Amino acid sequence: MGKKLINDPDNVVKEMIEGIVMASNDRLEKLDGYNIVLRKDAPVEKVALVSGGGSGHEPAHAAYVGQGMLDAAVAGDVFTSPTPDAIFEAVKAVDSGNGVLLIIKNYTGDLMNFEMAAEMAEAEGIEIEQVIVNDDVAVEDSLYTTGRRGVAGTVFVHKIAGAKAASGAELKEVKRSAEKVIKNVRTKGVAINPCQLPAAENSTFSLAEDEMEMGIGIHGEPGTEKVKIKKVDEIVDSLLKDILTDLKIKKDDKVALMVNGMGGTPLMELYIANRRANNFLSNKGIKISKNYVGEFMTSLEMEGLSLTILKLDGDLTNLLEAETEVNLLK
Amino acid sequence: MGKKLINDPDNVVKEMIEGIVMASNDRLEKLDGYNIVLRKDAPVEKVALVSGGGSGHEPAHAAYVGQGMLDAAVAGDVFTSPTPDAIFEAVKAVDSGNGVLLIIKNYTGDLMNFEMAAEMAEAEGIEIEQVIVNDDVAVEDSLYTTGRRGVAGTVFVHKIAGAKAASGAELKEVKRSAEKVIKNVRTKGVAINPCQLPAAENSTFSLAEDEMEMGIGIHGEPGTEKVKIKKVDEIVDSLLKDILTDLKIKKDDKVALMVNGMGGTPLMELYIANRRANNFLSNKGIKISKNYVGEFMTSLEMEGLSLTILKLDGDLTNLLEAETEVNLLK
Amino acid sequence: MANKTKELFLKTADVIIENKNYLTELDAAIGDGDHGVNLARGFKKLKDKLENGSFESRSEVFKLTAMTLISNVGGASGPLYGTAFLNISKVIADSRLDLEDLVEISEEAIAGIQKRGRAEAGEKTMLDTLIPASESLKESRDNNLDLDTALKNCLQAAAAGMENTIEMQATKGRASYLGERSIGHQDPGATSSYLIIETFIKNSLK
Amino acid sequence: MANKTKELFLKTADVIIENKNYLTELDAAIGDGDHGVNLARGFKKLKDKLENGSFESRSEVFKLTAMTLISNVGGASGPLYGTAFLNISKVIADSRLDLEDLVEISEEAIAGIQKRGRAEAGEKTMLDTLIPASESLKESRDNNLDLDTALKNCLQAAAAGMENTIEMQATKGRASYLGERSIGHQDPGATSSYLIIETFIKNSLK
Ligand SMILES: Nc1ncnc2c1ncn2[C@@H]1O[C@H](COP(=O)(O)OP(=O)(O)O)[C@@H](O)[C@H]1O
Ligand SMILES: Nc1ncnc2c1ncn2[C@@H]1O[C@H](COP(=O)(O)OP(=O)(O)O)[C@@H](O)[C@H]1O
Ligand SMILES: [Mg+2]
Ligand SMILES: [Mg+2]
Ligand SMILES: [Mg+2]
Ligand SMILES: [Mg+2]
Repeated sequence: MGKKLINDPDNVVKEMIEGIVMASNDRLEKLDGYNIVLRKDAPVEKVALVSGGGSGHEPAHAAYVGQGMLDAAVAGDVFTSPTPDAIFEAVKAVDSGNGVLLIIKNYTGDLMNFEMAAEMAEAEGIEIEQVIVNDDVAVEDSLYTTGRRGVAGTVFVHKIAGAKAASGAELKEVKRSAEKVIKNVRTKGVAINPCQLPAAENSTFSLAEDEMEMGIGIHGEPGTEKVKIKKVDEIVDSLLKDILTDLKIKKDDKVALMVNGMGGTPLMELYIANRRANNFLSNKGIKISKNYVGEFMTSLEMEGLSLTILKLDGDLTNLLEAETEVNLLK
Repeated sequence: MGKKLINDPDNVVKEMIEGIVMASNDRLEKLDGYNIVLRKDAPVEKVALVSGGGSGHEPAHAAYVGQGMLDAAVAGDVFTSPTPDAIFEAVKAVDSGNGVLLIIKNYTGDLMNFEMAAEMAEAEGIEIEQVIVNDDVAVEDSLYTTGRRGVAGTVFVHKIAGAKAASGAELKEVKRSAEKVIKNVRTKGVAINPCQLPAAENSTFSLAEDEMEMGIGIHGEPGTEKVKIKKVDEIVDSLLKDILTDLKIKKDDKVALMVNGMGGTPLMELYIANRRANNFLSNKGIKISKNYVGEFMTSLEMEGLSLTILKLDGDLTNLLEAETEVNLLK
Repeated sequence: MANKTKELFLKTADVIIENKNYLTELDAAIGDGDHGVNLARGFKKLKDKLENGSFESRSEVFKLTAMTLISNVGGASGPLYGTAFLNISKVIADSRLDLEDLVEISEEAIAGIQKRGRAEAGEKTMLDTLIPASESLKESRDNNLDLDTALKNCLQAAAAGMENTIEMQATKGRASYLGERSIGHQDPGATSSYLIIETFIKNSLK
Repeated sequence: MANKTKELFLKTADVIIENKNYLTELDAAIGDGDHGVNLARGFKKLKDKLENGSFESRSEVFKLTAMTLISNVGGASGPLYGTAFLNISKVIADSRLDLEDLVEISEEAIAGIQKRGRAEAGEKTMLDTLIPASESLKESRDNNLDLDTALKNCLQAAAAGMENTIEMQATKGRASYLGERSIGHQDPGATSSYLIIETFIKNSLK
């Protein structure tokens, strides 16, 4: 534990953002002085999409910037929401006068920082709307708590709202598409090994040789319960059961399925999990219109996976399949 | 150590191959009874490309099957070359009468098994050629040893030979393109944490809290030397120096740069390494025409990275940039 | 007054930076393990700015502190502490502060935190240190206690409040995701709030 | 004869399967940690096929063994052992084997391995067990020793050959990537070859 391929823990985000921009083969740029990634051609004459959050979730969010998805991503420190001033800078950089949609994951910190940024933008006369993604079924949803977390399902919000914005839709319509995704997407995750913040001395939680954490989020928070490690088929079944129950999916429904690695999980294991997820859904008569396997929303080097189901209709399917220059979501 | 998201260690390859095919959204299929992935439309009227090797290197090789790259990938057991009969089946399944190129990584086991398969194919009258990738500069190249290993550079061979075959070129020409890549591609890697075979009880090597292995391959073999862990910038510099010296790259040369994660490395770290690699090459006046960052040739959950440089000319650039349906190489 | 306030925040910054690992470990147990890292980042920046600036009034120092934390801490604690100090900067005078002033200041800080975070007492957050501390000041004022005793009582109330978070189940912030498993751990934000109050009180008692 | 050969290979399979972890650990030290796993997979398959088959000749059993190993072991050791047994199947008779026959058989096996793997003695491979074993048989034949003594000497030579690989630097196979660091470890393939020879000899001496 503890070894990392980095330089100074204090500079990881800045250096990473520079590396992401270089890897974009000239599609992206960094906003000077901020850990913000922009489309190089921003502002584009359309509704702009801005997302972001703490770092450590790569490829989220910077790698989702590009034609057909986000216009800007704001990176906070590792697992720490970005600050209002940075978010405000991103908004100003991408607004073409057609308004900006903020895509926020449901965490206290993110909500507050994005809200303050929205207040700043409004004060400058920028038309701004926000949606809050809360797809994690591991967390009980109740009026008296902070509600569910936003996790891997956020990527579908980026993709579909991005396609809607690219089609020339207005801010309110783009927001409506994003909200439709949020209503229809659910995720649950599991970890077999924790992660460690670059600036911290220990892992965020610890697990015995034969334990796993069910219901983990993407910030190295402990999950909902520690249980003995099981075969991945059993794990997949249990995650999907919780998701399907919550989403009220039934026979003949069409869905998109995302098998997401948490950062340290080998692809081999994701594919094995994907096999079971496909079989499980097929056995229930659920049709998988689109299947994604890889790393989409990670938690540093955590070993584990999450499953995301998005319930589709014709409209969502078209937007999901619409062109984008972001290879991960092709 | 030791926890894995799998079912029975004896079934990992078969289950994984099924998961890969499911994840292909109908582009790929599994050859019945074998751990072989084929283009669904195979055989295609062109020179066919077959690659493969031990499993545990995902996305290699199965995820590189598709228009513009491979026609079939044969998966052996974890870190174990596939057997001649399986390779022969793959060859028969994709040959359209225009001949087949075998892309082999330079390992004793792979060489012998592919060679036996080629003998079987020739005996059936199939026109067959083979190329042997040996891009790993960590290993000394000498007539009296097994020579250099084939590692991440293999992916560029798949891409460029694939593009050449897609252009309608003949077997000999496709082979020549592949050999040109092999002549111009070099890789070196490092690991900070080892990996463990699903069926084994321990890691392949062990490292102290402050150690790393320089010059690792992709089979959990120990590397060329254990050294104290350094800042990633220093690691990148050292890897690139060895590669550039060997490739004899000079100012104004054009290259493709691949920063490859070994399976357990978080993307954040790969991007930080990519930043340094870009800066290092730019400072030497070397032009990066194309930059890839991600997981391309892994070693189960090993934590580490490799850097690959492919020296480009106009011809190789065009083939590298040619269309493919494999998202990873877009 | 501005200079004394500047000194006070320099000391506070040192205390937070010294406790970076402690706060981070508390956060690792029930949150995401960055509370100490977050605050230390903000307070380090604040030290720079304070050391290189000159200030006219207490209010100015509080405002700089607020803006620096808002734009450097991030997470939940950045906007919360930032808004608290911003609210204080709006009411704090440069004259000698009496108990009545301290009550007002503490209430403003709490109001700011509640406006942003919409939490109540008993949800296992920084408010569970701050609200008892503020209540204690009010009680001391109502009972006409002298300032020194009032501050001592306030510090005791803050400490008790912080410790009481151990037994609470979190219903706000990241710790709420843990449900019942959040019980048995002291809240990191309640702890940093205690450290700030302690530094404030110890340095004004001297 | 066919049945005795079948029994012999069933025993060999058991020995390899029992030593799966041992061989794998040896391979982890200087290779990729799969030698035991690879051979055990092939020999398990062989057991199935032997148990469910009936055979006319020694040669048939050797051929089945060869084909089963070639198409189930993979890696370097699959084609090497496969080719060795295939070569033996081409020369082995059903009559009682004398020392001359054993020399021929061992030379055929080695020739097969060398044809595929292009290695020589001293490169830290299975050949470093097999070549000394074969040389010992030849010496016994030249000195007209009786079969039992010859087999005992052969086993000793094989053991010594295997142990000598510890001090060798590998120049073939995966261990060669380690350069000088390959010194000090016993070669996994030399070890599996010894186990096979040992099983063959011990069971024919009885
Ligand atoms: N809604 C809220 N109201 C008041 N305090 C809160 C609220 N949410 C979280 N906190 C405080 O913030 C602390 C966590 O801060 P920090 O770790 O810096 O941010 P994050 O949770 O975003 O990682 C918690 O310990 C808690 O005291
Ligand atoms: N060229 C060769 N000639 C003879 N034996 C070899 C050769 N290369 C490797 N070997 C033997 O094969 C053994 C390794 O087998 P195994 O682990 O099953 O295959 P792999 O190296 O492909 O993982 C080595 O220990 C060595 O004895
Ligand atoms: Mg945080
Ligand atoms: Mg192997
Ligand atoms: Mg935190
Ligand atoms: Mg091996």
